[in-house]
Amino acid sequence: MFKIIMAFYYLITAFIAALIFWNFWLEKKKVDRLILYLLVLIPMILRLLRIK
Amino acid sequence: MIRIKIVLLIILVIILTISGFQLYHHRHYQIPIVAGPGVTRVLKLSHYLPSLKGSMADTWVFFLEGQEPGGKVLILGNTHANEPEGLLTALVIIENGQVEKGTVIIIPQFNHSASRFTRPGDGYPLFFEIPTSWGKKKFRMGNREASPLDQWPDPDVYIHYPERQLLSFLDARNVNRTWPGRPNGLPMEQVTFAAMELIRQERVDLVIDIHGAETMFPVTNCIVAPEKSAKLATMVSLTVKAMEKFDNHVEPSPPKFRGLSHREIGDYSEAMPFLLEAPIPFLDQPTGPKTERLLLDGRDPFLLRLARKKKLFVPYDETGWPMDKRVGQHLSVTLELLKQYSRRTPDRAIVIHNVPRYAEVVEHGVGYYFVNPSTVSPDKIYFN
Amino acid sequence: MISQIVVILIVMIVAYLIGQWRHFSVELSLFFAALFGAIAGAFFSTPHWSEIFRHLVEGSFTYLDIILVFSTATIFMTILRESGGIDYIVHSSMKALSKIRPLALLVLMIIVLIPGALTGAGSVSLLVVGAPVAAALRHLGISRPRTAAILFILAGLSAAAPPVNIWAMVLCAGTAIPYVGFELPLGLPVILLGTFTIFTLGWKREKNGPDEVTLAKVEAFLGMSWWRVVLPFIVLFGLILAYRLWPFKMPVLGLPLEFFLVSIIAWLTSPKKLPFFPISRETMARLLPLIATMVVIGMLQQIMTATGVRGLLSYLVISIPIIVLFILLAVIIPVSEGILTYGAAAILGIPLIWYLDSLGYHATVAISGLSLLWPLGDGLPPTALIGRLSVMVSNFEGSYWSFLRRTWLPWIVITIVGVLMVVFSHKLSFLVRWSVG
Amino acid sequence: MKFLAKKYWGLTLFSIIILFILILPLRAQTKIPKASLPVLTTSAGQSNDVNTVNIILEEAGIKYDYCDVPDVDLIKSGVGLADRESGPGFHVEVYTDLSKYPKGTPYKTIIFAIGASLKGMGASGLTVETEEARLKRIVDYCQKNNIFIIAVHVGGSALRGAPGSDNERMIDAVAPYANYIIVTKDSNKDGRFTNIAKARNIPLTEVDYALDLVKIFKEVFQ
Repeated sequence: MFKIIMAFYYLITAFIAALIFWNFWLEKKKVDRLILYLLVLIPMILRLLRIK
Repeated sequence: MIRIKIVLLIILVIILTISGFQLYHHRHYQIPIVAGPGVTRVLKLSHYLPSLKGSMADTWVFFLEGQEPGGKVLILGNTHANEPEGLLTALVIIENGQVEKGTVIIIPQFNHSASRFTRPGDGYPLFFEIPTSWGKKKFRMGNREASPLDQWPDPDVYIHYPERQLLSFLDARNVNRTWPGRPNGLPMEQVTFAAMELIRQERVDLVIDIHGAETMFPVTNCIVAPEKSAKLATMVSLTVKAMEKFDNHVEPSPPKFRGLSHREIGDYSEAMPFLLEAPIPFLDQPTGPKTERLLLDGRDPFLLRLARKKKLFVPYDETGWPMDKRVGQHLSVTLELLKQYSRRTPDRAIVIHNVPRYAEVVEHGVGYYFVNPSTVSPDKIYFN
Repeated sequence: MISQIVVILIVMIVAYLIGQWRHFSVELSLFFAALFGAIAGAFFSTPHWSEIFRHLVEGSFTYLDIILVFSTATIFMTILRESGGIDYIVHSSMKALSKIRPLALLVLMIIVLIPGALTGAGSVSLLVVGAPVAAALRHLGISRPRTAAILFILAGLSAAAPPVNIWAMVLCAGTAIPYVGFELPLGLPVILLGTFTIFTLGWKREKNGPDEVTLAKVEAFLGMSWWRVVLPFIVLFGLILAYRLWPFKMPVLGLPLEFFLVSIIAWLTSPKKLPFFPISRETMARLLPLIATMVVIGMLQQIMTATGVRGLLSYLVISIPIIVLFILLAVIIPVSEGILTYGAAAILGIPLIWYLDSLGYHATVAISGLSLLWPLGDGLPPTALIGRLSVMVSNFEGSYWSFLRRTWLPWIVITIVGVLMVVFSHKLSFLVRWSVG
Repeated sequence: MKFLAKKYWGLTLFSIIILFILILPLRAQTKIPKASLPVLTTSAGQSNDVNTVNIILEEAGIKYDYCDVPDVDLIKSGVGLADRESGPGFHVEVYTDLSKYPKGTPYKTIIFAIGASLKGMGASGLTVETEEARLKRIVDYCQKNNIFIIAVHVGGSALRGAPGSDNERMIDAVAPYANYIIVTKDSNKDGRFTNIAKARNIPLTEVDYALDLVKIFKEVFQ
């Protein structure tokens, strides 16, 4: 049970990370926001890769 | 715009690669532990709870058994993996100790997952090195809580089993709050449950849980003991003060604070628990940069000023609180606990030799007692 | 060593100010402060050059779980709003209650307090019930800036309210005391101060409410019904309560998963077909400043510790003479929260509580008193987490200060109560005894 | 003459040293008085130090009764402490040899471990004031009934404080009325106990470490 819940958390993280990346790709004007999107992606990517 | 995005993505990849490699290296770095001449058996903790097998929460258990039967002691290091004096104390005993009577059981990295997790937001170094006669021995600097890679998510509040006391959500990953644990609970509850099983099945008499505590924390430089262990702890405290000239007062274990080793082990088994605290200035909030040096020598200008204003709970001067002193205190107190217990209960005596005491460790440094892994046969080396 | 830390601190402040001067966002300016602080530190090898990226990345993890809560909770609320559920709630409850104004205000206050009390995050209160309550307050004739002010204070109080108070939990975990006996020392002031706030800010009817507009909107979604709106909430609170009631039978789901589950339920029960992914994407775009703040603050906190800046600040606070400290608490605590959010509880709170404890102050009551002060800081820049959310959910478009200014009266009263609770913590310790029962 | 002078000089120095060796301990140490069994141990201020005293007695092989918060009535009930049982904030232990001193035998000696702990007093529902009053009642009773009072302070500077502080109030409540005072050097750094002892003509023993109390108690209860 515990492992299944943990797997869900990776799915949720992947989902949110995908949304953020989608936004990053759609952003047309502000470089400011581009950088922030990438900063937010940092912990999510490393968590998904099971590095930290 | 596309060009900017690609440049930014490349920068991201570079940052992730560099830091990711460093963090991956930390999580997967192996510390060699040499099973010394006294080690007779080595098990994994999952021996006592098979569901732990193969997980990062599983950890080595070293047995040092004497020729003569006697009592049994369990020594826990790195319950909090950011208080490395526990690990070092355990390793000195594993690599040097020789047991004549009774059994010494040692779990050097009790929260194994936490030892492979760096603390976010607190700027710790990834590793620290102890100088030895044959070079430097490198250790991972861990965290107080287990890694979310091994236990995720946290509850919104941690409800202690079985007393239902509410504890911080962080404490669900803190193995000094999850005692006595349960077999089908969260991984850290399983770790403490496995240890309880060990204590009950092996009929352990004494459990010594080795920690470090901030100099601004009132419960530091002391032995925490519940009522059933208080007399032994007090005798030890008096003895080390008179014989070895260092302070280590006794703090009663609060009866209403659940989940701690010094409370639950005593309540849920026959064993007498003791929790040893030595001051670790590195963990204090008001310190300079969190460097490896501060971790090892415990010298800090802010703490020195606070000491002059009488805001610390331990004596503190320019010499700081070096690691050698902390490990030395822990070794002396541990040996003295065994000695006093053996004197009172001769049929359950535990006699161990070749483990240095306070003055020796302060004189030679703790690194002096670590064996060069390249000089022993590979089957004596356990990677943790 | 101390002068080197001061130099690093100055570099961080200058980097932040330059960022603001060049009109970068608050989050990016804070990131510059962290980055240049780390670079300045590297000159003294605190941290080493090779470790700069690692520290920034490690710091970004500090509030990852809270980011997931924010994200999933906001997605849930957005779906509920898009489905017409929120309008429906406001319309029906106001139809029943708006005749008896005090009762309506009290009910709205309780509605705001509950989600934050259960999760420990005022942001969850705002994200879950902020929009409907804001609409209801406007319906009662309260202006947008006042609505935002009420939401901000109540959301802050909800975070402080028992049973889950993250500041108190961080402090309890850090100072090694059980998280026990907080029910009355936290609950009583929260209820009293909440009532005070909603009555002082919400008593006056400033203009006529847009009844017809709300009504018309609701009628547009004829398919909406009570069970469709209530079902996701029943599941959500049911899951949260189930863990409280049967902690050893329920698996630990965690808030993000719970919110994710109920957003799917809300999506399924919506009377009209909603595009799940585009809605979620837009939500994340709207949330960006908030979650970027959490990431950047984590980085900043890590760099401040690695360079010794955090130690310097902590040292300065602890060195203040006790009487002066009590007076300054009113400023120090909120400002530290404004800069570091939850990090402040650990940095200043832990040594402060040990120090007070050693002087005979009652730790549990003192922590409760401090917990009333911390949420005020969530309205202060640079982070202003809850403040910005309040403005967001109440659709207030004026300047940030014109909203914050309106909170002055409850702000002062809460400050006084919080500080007095710390000062007289020993006399108030009966609250803890009564809580434990 | 010169030779003699030199010899005398040496002799004088020698005798001064000898005198110092003899006098130094005497300055603080007096002859250890004798006390009789049965003995009751208790706390003055509810710090943990009463446990220290109990353990030292055990180590010295002296059987004792212990109650952390006894009042006059309980002391009157003598050995066995009226079979009262421990509970929250109230602890009783009876180790006295009942074959020699049957239940109800009046105590001949009471040992007070001095040291204030707000936590300890709080746990027993006491305040500094009520603890002070309790101690006064017991001390009065002991003086009236010729019960030998031993005041022990082994907590060092941690259990000392500014004049009028909790710890000093506990000292004032017991030490001046004791028949014998035992302190560690750390506890008596400012000479406060020496002064009390001199003023009231109470024998006082100063030891380096609390563990040294083992042999002192052996001698006291010989």
